[in-house]
Amino acid sequence: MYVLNSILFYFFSALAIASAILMVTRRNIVHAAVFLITTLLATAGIFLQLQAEFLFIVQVILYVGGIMVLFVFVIMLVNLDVSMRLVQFNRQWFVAGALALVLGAQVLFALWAGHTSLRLPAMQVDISPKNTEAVADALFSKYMLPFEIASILLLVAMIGAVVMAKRRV
Amino acid sequence: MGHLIPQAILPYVLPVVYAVVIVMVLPLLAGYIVLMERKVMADMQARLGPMRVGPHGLLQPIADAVKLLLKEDIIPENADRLMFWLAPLVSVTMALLAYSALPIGPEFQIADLNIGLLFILAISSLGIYGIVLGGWASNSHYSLLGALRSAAQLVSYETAAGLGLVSVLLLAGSLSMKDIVQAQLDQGVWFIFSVPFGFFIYLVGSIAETNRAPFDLPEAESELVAGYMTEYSGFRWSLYFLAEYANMVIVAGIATTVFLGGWLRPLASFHEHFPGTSIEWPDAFPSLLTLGVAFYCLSLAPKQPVKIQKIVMLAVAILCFILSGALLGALFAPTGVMQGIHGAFWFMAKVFAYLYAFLWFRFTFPRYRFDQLMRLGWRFLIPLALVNVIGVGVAIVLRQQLGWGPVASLIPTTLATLGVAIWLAKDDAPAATVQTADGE
Amino acid sequence: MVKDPSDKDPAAKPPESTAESAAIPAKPATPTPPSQPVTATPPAATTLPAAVKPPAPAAAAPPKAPAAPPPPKEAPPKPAPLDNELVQRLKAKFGDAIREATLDRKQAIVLIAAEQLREISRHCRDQEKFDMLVDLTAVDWPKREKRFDIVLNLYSFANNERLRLKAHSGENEPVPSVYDVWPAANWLERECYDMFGIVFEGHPDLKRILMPDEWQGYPLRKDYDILKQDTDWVRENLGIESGQ
Amino acid sequence: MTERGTNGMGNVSTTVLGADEIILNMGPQHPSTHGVLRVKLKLDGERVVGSECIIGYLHRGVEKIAEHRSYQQFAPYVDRMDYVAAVSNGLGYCEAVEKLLGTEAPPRARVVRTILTELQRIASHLLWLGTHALDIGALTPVFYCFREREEILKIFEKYCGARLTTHAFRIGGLQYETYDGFEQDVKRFCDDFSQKIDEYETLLTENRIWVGRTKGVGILSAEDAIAMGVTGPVLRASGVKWDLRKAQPYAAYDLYEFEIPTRSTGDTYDRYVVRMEEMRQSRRICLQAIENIPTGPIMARIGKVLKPPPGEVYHSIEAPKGELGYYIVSDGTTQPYRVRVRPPSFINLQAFDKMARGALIADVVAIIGTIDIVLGEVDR
Repeated sequence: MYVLNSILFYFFSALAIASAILMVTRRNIVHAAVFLITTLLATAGIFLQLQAEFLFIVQVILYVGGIMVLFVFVIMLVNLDVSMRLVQFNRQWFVAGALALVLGAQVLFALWAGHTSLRLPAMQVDISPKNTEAVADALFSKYMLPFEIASILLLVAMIGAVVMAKRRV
Repeated sequence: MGHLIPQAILPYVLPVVYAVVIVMVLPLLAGYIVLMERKVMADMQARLGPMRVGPHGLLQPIADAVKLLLKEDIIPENADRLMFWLAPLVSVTMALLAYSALPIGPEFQIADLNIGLLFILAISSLGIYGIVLGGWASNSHYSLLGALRSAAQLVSYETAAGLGLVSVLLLAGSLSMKDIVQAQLDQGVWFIFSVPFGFFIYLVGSIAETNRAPFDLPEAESELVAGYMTEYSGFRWSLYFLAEYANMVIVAGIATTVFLGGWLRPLASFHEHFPGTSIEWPDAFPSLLTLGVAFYCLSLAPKQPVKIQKIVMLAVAILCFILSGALLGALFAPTGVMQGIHGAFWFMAKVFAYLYAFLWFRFTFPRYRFDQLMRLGWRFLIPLALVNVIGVGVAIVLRQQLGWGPVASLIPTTLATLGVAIWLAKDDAPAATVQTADGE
Repeated sequence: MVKDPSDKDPAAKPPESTAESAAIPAKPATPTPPSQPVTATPPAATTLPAAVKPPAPAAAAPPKAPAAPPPPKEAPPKPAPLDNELVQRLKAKFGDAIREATLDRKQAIVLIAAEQLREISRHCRDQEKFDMLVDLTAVDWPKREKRFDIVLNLYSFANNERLRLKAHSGENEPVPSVYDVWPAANWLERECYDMFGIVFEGHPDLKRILMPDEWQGYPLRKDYDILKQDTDWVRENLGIESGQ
Repeated sequence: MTERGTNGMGNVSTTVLGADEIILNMGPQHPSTHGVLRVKLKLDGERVVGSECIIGYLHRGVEKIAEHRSYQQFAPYVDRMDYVAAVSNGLGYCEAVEKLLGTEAPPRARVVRTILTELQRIASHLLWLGTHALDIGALTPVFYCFREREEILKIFEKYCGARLTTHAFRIGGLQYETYDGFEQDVKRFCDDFSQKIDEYETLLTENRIWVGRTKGVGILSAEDAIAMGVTGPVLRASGVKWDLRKAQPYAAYDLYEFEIPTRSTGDTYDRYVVRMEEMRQSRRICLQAIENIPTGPIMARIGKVLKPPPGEVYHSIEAPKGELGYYIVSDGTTQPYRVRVRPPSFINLQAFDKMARGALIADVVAIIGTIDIVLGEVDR
């Protein structure tokens, strides 16, 4: 049981990393979008492995089924050959390089210190199977207020989008 | 038999077997649904339908499959090769993946996820990628227009279908498919009767979601030739075709499980027995039905014009006899086996009944125009679904707080929803013309 | 305005009767003497409010009494000059532009000068209530010096009657277009141009309608032999060497 | 964006394009253009801004051929123009030549001609209904319509041996006596046809989607219709109560009682209702006609060789698509000097641009269907 589990884990994480790298390096934007989708699905696989089924489903529906569809729609509607011809520049490589170094240092530190201070709690054999109910209870009892605020924020954003689009139609 | 397989992968064996069975059976099933569609269409149009290949056209699906395999596989000249190859694969894998949570029998289920229904909805919503990428990759104006149209249609009708299911989940109380069916058994009534509007909304939503019947805009032959499938041919096209019919069966499966009581026998709580035996009356029905079909095939066999068709018809008759024997034998077997086989029979019967409704709509209704389709989705179906969810919520509150009976609480809310539906339908009748004042 | 008497008037329908050997009972063909003076009052009081109509010269189709000798085919009357209300009003208004008015096979034909075509048409539509241009076509008489006949068939819903305006025009003589009077003339004039080469001034978009745009020659002219083809267009577009 | 001086009636000039407008080419090979019609649509998104019909793909030069054939030899050509309503073409041509000769068909011939023409009108409307519904997406009516149409074609085949291009009439009357059992066949067809028509009505008339797809689509006002010379069901649906069979009766139409159905708004739905009602009226005429078909000769006394005296005639009948007219000029020889056919489909199609403005692509298909054109007649 444990052997198969780790095999799956390494497969998913390798898939995620590989498609992330591929995504960044693709020239064709549609290929990039597809590789982004594979990364998200790989992380969803890892959630499933941890038997956090609700998170798996939210990842799939929200990210891949919702946001990425929007991405692909926009890619299709904006005719790409015009934007392709715009001159590509990368003058900010200096800023990007600095940020990359900082991030790399943090990761290395975490790895180095990892096996001592940042030890993750031992993986429990089985998180309570009914984690959907657990998430629901937490969401609607303890965190009721933030939940409401977040939903109103989303509502405002939606109405804003509709108003902006209305004028052009 | 348990000790033969290494301990590590034992829990995975049964699901894998089920998965293999389903993936093998599905293309065959899709083929025979196509035959059923053509025969029902012919019957409704006062003609015979395919009669030449095999007796009464029974071997037509095999002929179609072979033809599609042999057809030349053309890739448009400057199409995006990777996407062109990937798109049909995506839509087929998503269609097959969604079968994993579908409970055909009490045990015959690949994985009983406790988020079963949500899982199927999520996976079938990924089917949009197959269509959109296919339209984009074939690099032709018509298919891109068709792809965008069908994507917009899928997105808007998924919300409606989803909300239709939500209203039932309030009653069922759990996302797992097995629990939903169990809830219907415990409450002694199928959810189609307790939440009729949920069923109606889901029916309309599912038709639109699989691009069928009055909503088959993307492949509207008369305008955009064949929508996103225009440039595909040969085996690639048959993948799309398989995905469409697999989606239809999934949607029918969900409806059966959620609304029509999955593998439950129609009169689940009716327990009168045959005198002296433990067989209940309704249980005998499946074997009698298959027996009847067997005799019918037997009577047809001699009338077939060609010798080979006589043989095939005889084979079909024998197959039906074996089936009815199995169903009859199952009655005396231990309850686990009996429930499995009969459950599968009832499940398939309901799925085919639901599909028959699909086909029926297809041959009676003309096609909606795209803007009418969108207006119906957003301005009629989704508001109605929301009202329906609220109605069922109110009904549950009535039942728990005020202690009204299950029936008494649901009737007023359903009537209220009906009122809202009529009011909604009245003011935005699709006849609202788009015809603006004259151009000049 | 000549009401075509061979068309039965619904109002004046005699009672139903069983088979009558001579002629179909409904035909109000009263056997009046053939030499009917042209301007007599109409025999049957028709319900139509129109002005006085010329008589129905019943001589045109005498009942074929079986006694008549074999092939008693009675030739229709020669085209007789026509002088009724409409023609007088037209003459009053347009003077010599109205060249001649005849009655051929009980249908009124008015020959007019081509230059005045648009004004006369507008007059017919507004005053004489001929509100529908039924047909506009041309006939090619190569031997005449003004070889083309432009023929306009008009119909009046109010008076339920027809009138045919004819105008003569030469080989490359443009004719005023009646598109502004009746929009129906758009494609009809394009077809006349396509088939005969008659140029209509004032037509919004005069180009070929049936034949390919680059086709040389005008097919319906009498001098355009039926076997003749625009060989280079055919070779260019269809790649067929010989004409046939 | 103004086209070159076309004041609304004009065509789409492909050079003048608005910001995001595209030219979409429909046809000549397109599943729903009823033949080889090519329509250049100028679209703003999905809305039609301008349209131009390009025709001539089926032009066979019928009028040129007429000048090289004798009067009798030209009769079969007439069937090939509106090949869906061949019998009424034949009636129009034969009556025109009879008028040129100054003779008239005997009463029995006229009544039989009326029956066959009305049956042909039903057949033509059935074909229109089937293909029109198919374009809008209803897959079933086409098979029902063809089943009924088959019965009529059987009667034609029994009478004159041909189903489609029948050449059923001769100049001066009829060639064949009606076969015995003709009345019973027509009676049987008419009896079960009324029940069949109600069947189509239940399938379509109250069908919400059908109403949604046809009401308010392709509106043509009465003034525009008359100005454009549109005739037939399209004109009657715009509110003009005019039918040649009543206004200027020919053959034996003045003997029978029938109404002229008209509607007011002139949209696709009204044209559908008008044509359905016309089918019922034609059935009524047939029933009245077979009551008493007068006995007597079926051919007028005209010689074998027809030499009409010089002169010209214009005669028109009410064909299923509209007013079908023949303008024949004779120079005294056995061959007509000029035969001009007034094609109802050709002139009705002219109104397509006015109807299609402001419609969506899906409506264009419905509008082409509702004008009921046959390209053989449009291109001649």
